Amino acid sequence: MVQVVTAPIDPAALAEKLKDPRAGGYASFEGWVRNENEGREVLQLEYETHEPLVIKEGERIIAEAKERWPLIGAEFVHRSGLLELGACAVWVGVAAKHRDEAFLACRYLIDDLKQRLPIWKKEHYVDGDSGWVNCERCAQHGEAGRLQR
Amino acid sequence: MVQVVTAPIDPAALAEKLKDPRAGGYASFEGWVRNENEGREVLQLEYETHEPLVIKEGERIIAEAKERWPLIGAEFVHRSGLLELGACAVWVGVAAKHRDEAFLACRYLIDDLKQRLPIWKKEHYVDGDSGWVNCERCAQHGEAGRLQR
Amino acid sequence: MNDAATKTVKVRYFASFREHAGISEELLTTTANTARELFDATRDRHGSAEPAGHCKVAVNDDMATWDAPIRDGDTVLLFPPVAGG
Amino acid sequence: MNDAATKTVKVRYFASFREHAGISEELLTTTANTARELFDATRDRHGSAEPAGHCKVAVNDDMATWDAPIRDGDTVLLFPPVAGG
Repeated sequence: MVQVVTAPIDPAALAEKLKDPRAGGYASFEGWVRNENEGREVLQLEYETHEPLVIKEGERIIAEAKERWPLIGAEFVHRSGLLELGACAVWVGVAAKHRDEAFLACRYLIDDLKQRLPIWKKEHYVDGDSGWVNCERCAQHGEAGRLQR
Repeated sequence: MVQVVTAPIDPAALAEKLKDPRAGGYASFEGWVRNENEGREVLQLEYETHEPLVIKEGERIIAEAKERWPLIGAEFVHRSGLLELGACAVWVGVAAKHRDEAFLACRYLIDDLKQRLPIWKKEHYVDGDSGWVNCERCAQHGEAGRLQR
Repeated sequence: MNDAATKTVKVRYFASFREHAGISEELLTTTANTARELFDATRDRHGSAEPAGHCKVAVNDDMATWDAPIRDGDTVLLFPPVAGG
Repeated sequence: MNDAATKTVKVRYFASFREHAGISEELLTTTANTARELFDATRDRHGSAEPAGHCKVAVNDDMATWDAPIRDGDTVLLFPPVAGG
């Protein structure tokens, strides 16, 4: 299941929902708001999402992972709105019989959700400036820095 | 830090201790007690540990991971004694600036702690029988099944 | 030609595109046949020099490819480079 | 030969080894020069057909290799195949 939430994420409660007597391994990932990005001091983050497509495309990513590996449960939750330093911006959890598929699917989910879902991140810097964060893959391609600074 | 505990593991409290303003990614793994192993119905698990060497060799594994990847924090906790189905037997948590090293180190820690630490697992089956679980790597080598059945 | 017929579509702008356009959506009369043609036609609006390949598009709330056909009455969502997580 | 001198060592058995031996530790007088020789000498005790390569050994609470030398007064810990996690 995919959720977009404005309230803090509770990973323990989410993990509890994935509990299953057949599950021997649970891999999870949390993205936390860092105090720095590309050399600039970050004060807080703002996430904008287009929720209907985050859900629809997110469920597709989960379905793909379930086709690829034998999973017992796989879910993720993404925050929307203004987040303070240290806050959990995204949680991904995967329960499986064995750890191998739990790790692989967890990694697949976070990688694909970052690249495919309509979610944008605006950094507010300590110096008062702000800017939209470019996508990871675009940054890797080396062209086109920030859209706006 | 490495811990051997007899009380239930609290992953949320442990993750909280790894919180750091520089950390952008947190990968964790939990091993849960499954209701089945190699076709036999499991009722509960019993872990025996030689704690002094679990700690000493465990800290060495963590130091190795920290040499290999730039980590902000890495810890694990293993239960000892009798565990019910669904209980968390082991928790591994890694905080890093980016997710890549968090995932890789988390996987390294769980793989190595399973292969290197003096921890043994006895399964108690629904049929009243019990047996020590052979190591993963030995099982992969195909020889030498259970020591005792 | 049927293809070049004018059509009316609703275009929605997100994140930096919305901030640059100063509006979150508008009705456009266009002869664009594909999502890519519409993206190019709105380049002044969304103010981006990003190649389409770094951006994404959805048509009627389904993720689409840049060569997806645009039909009269469609709602087209223009997404700048995404950065979830 | 000095190497073949008898020595007294404390041997500790864990998990299945302990259950089979019926004791968790004992003092042994042995001529074993290496951990492997001691492991083989206690094979009846720990009751395992496991090759040493599947098992582990520690000497004086440090993980050791099977060719580690055994000295008078050492404490040798014999570990059956481990299965943490």
